[in-house]
Amino acid sequence: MKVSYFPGCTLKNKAKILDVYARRCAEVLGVTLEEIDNWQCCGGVFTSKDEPGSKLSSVRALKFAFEKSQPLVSVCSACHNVLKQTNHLMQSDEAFCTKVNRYMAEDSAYDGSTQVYHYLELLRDVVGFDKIREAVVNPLKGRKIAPYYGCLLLRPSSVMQMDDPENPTIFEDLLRALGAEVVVSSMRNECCGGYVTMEKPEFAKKKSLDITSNMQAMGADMIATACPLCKYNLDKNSDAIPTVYFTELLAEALGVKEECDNA
Amino acid sequence: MQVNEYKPLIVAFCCNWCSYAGADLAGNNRLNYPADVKIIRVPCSCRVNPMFILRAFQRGADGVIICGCHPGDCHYTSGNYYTRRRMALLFSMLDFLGIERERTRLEWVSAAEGAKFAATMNDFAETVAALGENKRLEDLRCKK
Amino acid sequence: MQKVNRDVLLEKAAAMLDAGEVQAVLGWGAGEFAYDVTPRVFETSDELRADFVWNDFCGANLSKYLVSKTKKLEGKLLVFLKPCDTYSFNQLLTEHRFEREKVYAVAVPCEGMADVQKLKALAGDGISSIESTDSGFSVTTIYDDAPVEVKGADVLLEKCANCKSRKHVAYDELLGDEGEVLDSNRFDEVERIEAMTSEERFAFWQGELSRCIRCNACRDVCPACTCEKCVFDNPNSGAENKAPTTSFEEQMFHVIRAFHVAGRCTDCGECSRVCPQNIPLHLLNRKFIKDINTFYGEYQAGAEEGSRAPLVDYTLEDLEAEDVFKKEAE
Amino acid sequence: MQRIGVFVCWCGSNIAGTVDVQAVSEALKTEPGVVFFTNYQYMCSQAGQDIIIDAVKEHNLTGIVVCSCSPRMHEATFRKTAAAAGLNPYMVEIANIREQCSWVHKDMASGTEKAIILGKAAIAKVNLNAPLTPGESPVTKRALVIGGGIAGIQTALDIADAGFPVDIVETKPTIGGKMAQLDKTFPTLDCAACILTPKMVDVAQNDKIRIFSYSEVQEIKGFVGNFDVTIKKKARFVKEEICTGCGACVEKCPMKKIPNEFNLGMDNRRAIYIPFAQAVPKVATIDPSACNMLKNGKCGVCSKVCTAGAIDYTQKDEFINEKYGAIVVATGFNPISMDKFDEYAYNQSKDVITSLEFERLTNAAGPTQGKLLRPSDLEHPHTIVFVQCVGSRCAACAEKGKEYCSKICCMYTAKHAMLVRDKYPDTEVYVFYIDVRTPGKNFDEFYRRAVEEYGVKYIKGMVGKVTPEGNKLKVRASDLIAGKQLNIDADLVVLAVAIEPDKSARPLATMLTASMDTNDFFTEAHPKLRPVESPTAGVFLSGACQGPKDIPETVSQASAAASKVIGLLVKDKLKGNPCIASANELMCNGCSTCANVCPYGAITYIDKEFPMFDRTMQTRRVAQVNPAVCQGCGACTVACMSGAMDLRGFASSQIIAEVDAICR
Amino acid sequence: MHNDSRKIADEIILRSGVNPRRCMKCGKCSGTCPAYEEMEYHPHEFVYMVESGEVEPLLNSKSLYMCLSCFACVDRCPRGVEPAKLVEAVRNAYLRQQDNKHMNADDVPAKLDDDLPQQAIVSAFRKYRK
Repeated sequence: MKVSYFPGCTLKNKAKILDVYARRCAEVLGVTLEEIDNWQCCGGVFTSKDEPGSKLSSVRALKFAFEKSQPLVSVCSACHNVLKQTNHLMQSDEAFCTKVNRYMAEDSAYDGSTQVYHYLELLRDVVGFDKIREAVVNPLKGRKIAPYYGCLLLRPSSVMQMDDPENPTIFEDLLRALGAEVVVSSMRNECCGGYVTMEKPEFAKKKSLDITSNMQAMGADMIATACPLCKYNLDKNSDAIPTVYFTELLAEALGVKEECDNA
Repeated sequence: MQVNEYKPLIVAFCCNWCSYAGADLAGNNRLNYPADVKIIRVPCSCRVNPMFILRAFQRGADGVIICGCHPGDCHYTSGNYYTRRRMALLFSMLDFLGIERERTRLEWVSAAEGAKFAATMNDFAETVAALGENKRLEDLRCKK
Repeated sequence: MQKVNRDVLLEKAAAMLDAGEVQAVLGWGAGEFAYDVTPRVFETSDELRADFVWNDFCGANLSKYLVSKTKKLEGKLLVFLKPCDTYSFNQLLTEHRFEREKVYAVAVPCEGMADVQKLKALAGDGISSIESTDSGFSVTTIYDDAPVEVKGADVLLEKCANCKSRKHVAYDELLGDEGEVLDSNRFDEVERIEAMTSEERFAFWQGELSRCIRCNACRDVCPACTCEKCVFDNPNSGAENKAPTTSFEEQMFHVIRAFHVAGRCTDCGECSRVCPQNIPLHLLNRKFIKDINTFYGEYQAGAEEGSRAPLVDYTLEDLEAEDVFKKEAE
Repeated sequence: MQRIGVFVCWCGSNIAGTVDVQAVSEALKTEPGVVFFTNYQYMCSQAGQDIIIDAVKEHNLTGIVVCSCSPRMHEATFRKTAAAAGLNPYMVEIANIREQCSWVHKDMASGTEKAIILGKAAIAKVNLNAPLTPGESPVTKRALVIGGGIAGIQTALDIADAGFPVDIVETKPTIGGKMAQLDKTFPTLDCAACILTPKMVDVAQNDKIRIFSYSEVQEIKGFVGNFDVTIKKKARFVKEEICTGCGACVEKCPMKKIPNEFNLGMDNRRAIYIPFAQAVPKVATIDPSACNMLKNGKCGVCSKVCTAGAIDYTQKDEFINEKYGAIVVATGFNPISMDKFDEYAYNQSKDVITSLEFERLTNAAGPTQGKLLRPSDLEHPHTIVFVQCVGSRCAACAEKGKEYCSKICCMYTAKHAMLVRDKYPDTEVYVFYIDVRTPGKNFDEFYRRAVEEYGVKYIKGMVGKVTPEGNKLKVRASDLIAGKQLNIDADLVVLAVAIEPDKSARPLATMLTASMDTNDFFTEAHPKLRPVESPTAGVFLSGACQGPKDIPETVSQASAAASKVIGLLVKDKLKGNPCIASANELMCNGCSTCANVCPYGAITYIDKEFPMFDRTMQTRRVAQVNPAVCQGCGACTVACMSGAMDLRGFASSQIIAEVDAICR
Repeated sequence: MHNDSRKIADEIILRSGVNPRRCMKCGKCSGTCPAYEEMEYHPHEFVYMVESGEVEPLLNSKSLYMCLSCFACVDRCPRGVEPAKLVEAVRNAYLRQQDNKHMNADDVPAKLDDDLPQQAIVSAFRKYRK
């Protein structure tokens, strides 16, 4: 199966490894991530709907996938949030949709019918965790991992619709399929303070510490996340336990980590 | 000789439980409204068939008003909700045919609203009087 | 020109008749002229082969006849239904007007039916023959040997020119391909009248309704008018009158009739098709349909069997009668 | 042709002051049918009534028109007068020339003119009147109460007390309902079991009451006075009449790990069980999903230890048919699911509990024998946070919470907080509230006592998030009055969960043709004046099935419902209002339109044969109005296209005659 | 001045699509807000002040830049009020006025470290200037 893939700016720079693992693992699981031509940065944050200009890069990516009749997949939580929210507006807000299509002035209009998946949803809904469980060659036995969702994957829940926003299980289910022991912390959907990391680093640090110390107290020896900004914050602000990308754990379990690291 | 002042003829259908009692209350409180208004008692506003309204117009009524319990207060729980739909559609149709829309009205008057009943009737009688005689319904079929 | 031709319908009906699967067939029969095709019940395949018609003049909606015809039969009745007819079919079922088990419904796709009045207006009176061509009709009259070529699109029945749906909503068997619900402009004319002043509307309707001769054709053909006894025939109803002895019913006949079918009318357009005075009666029905859609949400009578008609339903938040005109102004 | 007498009342000067009564009676004498006319000072007086009676006899009157005050005032009086004169009471029509004429118009000329017109309309109508006799239907003198909680218990006891047999249908193995699970009751703090269990025993011992426990209502047919009900008695695999409730079977049952629903899963029961010590009926029930014998035939211990021989593994569901005159719905409530509110970590920590679970934790018969211990480690909690309005007043999204106020939470939370402080003064107790709602006798005093005497910390604000960490629950909340965000390390968090109607209510409402609101609470016949009756005749509402209620309110409504039922059952026959709808079968299309608008479910359809012109018979579906159920609103008469449906006493022809008379 | 303030408030309500009248003042938003301590005006106060037209203090408050846009208040509000969207609309109302910006490009290099992901810079620009 082939899907359209929106890597996003961070995955091309500071989080290259997140991208490499994601592509390789998808290959192993029978999915090809086809990078969108000439994609542009999503903007990093979804701002109010009266700014259609800031949503155009997302709409272009969505339309690209639509024309190839493929779902649009991203790994970065921020990209996924912006794409999904933009797509939702295109579906539900006629005035916004019209305005955006006029801006774009392309031959055909886009109406929000692309299916937008986060990589986790791709694994759950398209590949299936059972299939992943079978594909695991290197189970993460004895590893106590706390999944960390952050805000962007789950909220606003009425739009994101990934999972129950207060008690999600998608991440846990994946880690269990990889053979890990999952540590569930109710801080898994608390904000790490990501967006103020430049504005007020000491505040971001406090927020991150709240999370890492809770996860440590709950018995975790590692945190898994999908978001580069979350990883940056949690890693920078806590020496106690490391934070890793979930794709790294996936690559390890599927036995392709080393080849990725050496690539 | 006295000039005959034009007096409109107004038929008011009132539901027994709210509006008819409201009309009684207007009487108890001696609140005046024109004698042009003649009330017909029905158990519920939903008993008013559009045919009754058309019949009144045909027989020379200049205005027809239907009064019932406020939505949510119907003695029969739901009768006035049906009335609301029926009359909304009927009034819209009469307007579509070019009949003055001010000649028909639907009002919710509770048993406690004697004052509202009188005020409504005064206002309606005035409105209809200003329109003058009801000619159009009579003339609808006869092109002169 | 219809996509499925007569033979397909004929063979289907004849085979079922011969096999005894149905007892009779309700279809269209030939009349005196090429264009006066009328509803007819066929009891043998020979009758069918002789007189069964399926062409561009089969505008008649056969659903209504099921009410009386099924009662007369022990066995099943095969009926041919165009897309718009199936809406009436469902509506009648919703109202328990006939038994579904006694009917074998054969759905026929329809490309639109021709209006004889329009044809005559273009080709002249005294039509002696009509040939279907690719683009329409070749019409010969008794006054002229040279046929007149008429474009099919120019002579569509009003109801077909503004067809709301080519999708059948009920049937046992479909001949040919299924169509789709269309996005028609059927409310344009209603809107045009709404935009007039009250005086203009009055003048318009006075002009139209004053032509009415009270022949009752509109009522008699209407698939929503299947009452055991019509109020207009009932001396106790307060609305009875055949000949206009009082002016009441004369003035009110059309309003009452439209109100009686409000929320039940599927907009099959039969009333206007049969009116000998060419009164656009469908506009009254469409006004109700349009109002219902704007006031209470989209509703298509007959789209679904068993749906609750808007006039026997309500919500606590329905708009008030006085707000009707505000809503329309929007 | 009617022979009509017209009687114009002066009402002293009330009418005669503005209306020339002489002129009115003179003007009306030439109306069709009028054979007698007179006027009198007070028609409603005995002398006035005698005039009417004499006139009826003397002139063989068949109809009476009284031009007087409002029919709402004296219609009943004049109907009795007509009956006394030997006339059908429904041959009387009133022209309202006082409230709607003389009192609202000033000058004599227009008042008189209008009075004449109103008189003419009444005459025109009475010309078309027909004698009406109220329909009668027999009343089965037995009541059914659906639900065996405190509402159902109280209703049943009150009905039985009046001498009528009552059946209670309860889905659980015992009656008692939610109240049986409670510890203390507000605002008096008496123990729930102490006041409820004697009532349960009363029910069991009352020979007028039958209890169908572990049973469900399967089907309801019929109408007021004549309901026909099928009750499914689920197999409990124990012969109820033999079981002594000794509990030997329970003790020996090897299946020990079945979550105990009576203690909300906080401890375990056996596969054969008696829900609690004071259960009524006190008989064992086998849970078929847990019993090894029933699942695979391997066990049979209970049968061996039962000396009475009450165990019957072959028992089947049993169906009972019974007739009832009245049905009382008392299906009660349940707390809503907390699945969508996991910001409070209910699914993540055992120490986040609902208030009902808290009741069990403080109840002497509960899983901790009444000691307040944390479920996770059975330690004594030192800091307890109560959160109010969890899922109540929640309008954000329908599948999450309920838009209404659950009404009981403020008071039971105050009770819980107070009891904790009373028993364990070393405990810090916080209550987070949006508003404290305490309308009720001694309610606010009770809440203030919790604050002032017991030192419960009431904080205006909501808890936003609960985070389990180690053996603590980190509670983050706002204190709106201090303008602070609070972070409290709590040991126990108690959620005042919204309540909703029991899930069985909706299918039951369908069976009863009783109406419900969007929240699945039963609606009343009138929200103010008929609060314990359903709009469906013969169906009554008791307790929280109609809306959130506390115990005092539930009990008073239960007794009110019982009194309504008794009022119905004492009648041998039900006399209906004769002004009801009826269908002319010859004209009826059988289209169901009328049944769709009928708020009472009074219209049904039958297939009936009719002779045709050609002497054949034709079967048609036609409407039948049940005279015992129809209330006479007339909605059906307008919905009916063919005019087959008409309303007696307000027939179309009568109303049209009035219109004509007024417009002439 | 008062009128101006009301006008700005109405504009904020319109652009955010938030109806502050739905608020029942329960404080759950502020009870849930991870940035509460850093804020001078808290989520429920934003809602209340916009509703009452008192937006001037909000426009000039540092609280606008402390909101983490984590949407916890939006998800947990029992009335569906969406305070975070309101905070954003107030921020936009300020930033869209001429010359108003909260971040200068010149200040950015000093804030960077080797690991800072690009998205932090991009989103800061999007949030803090127009």
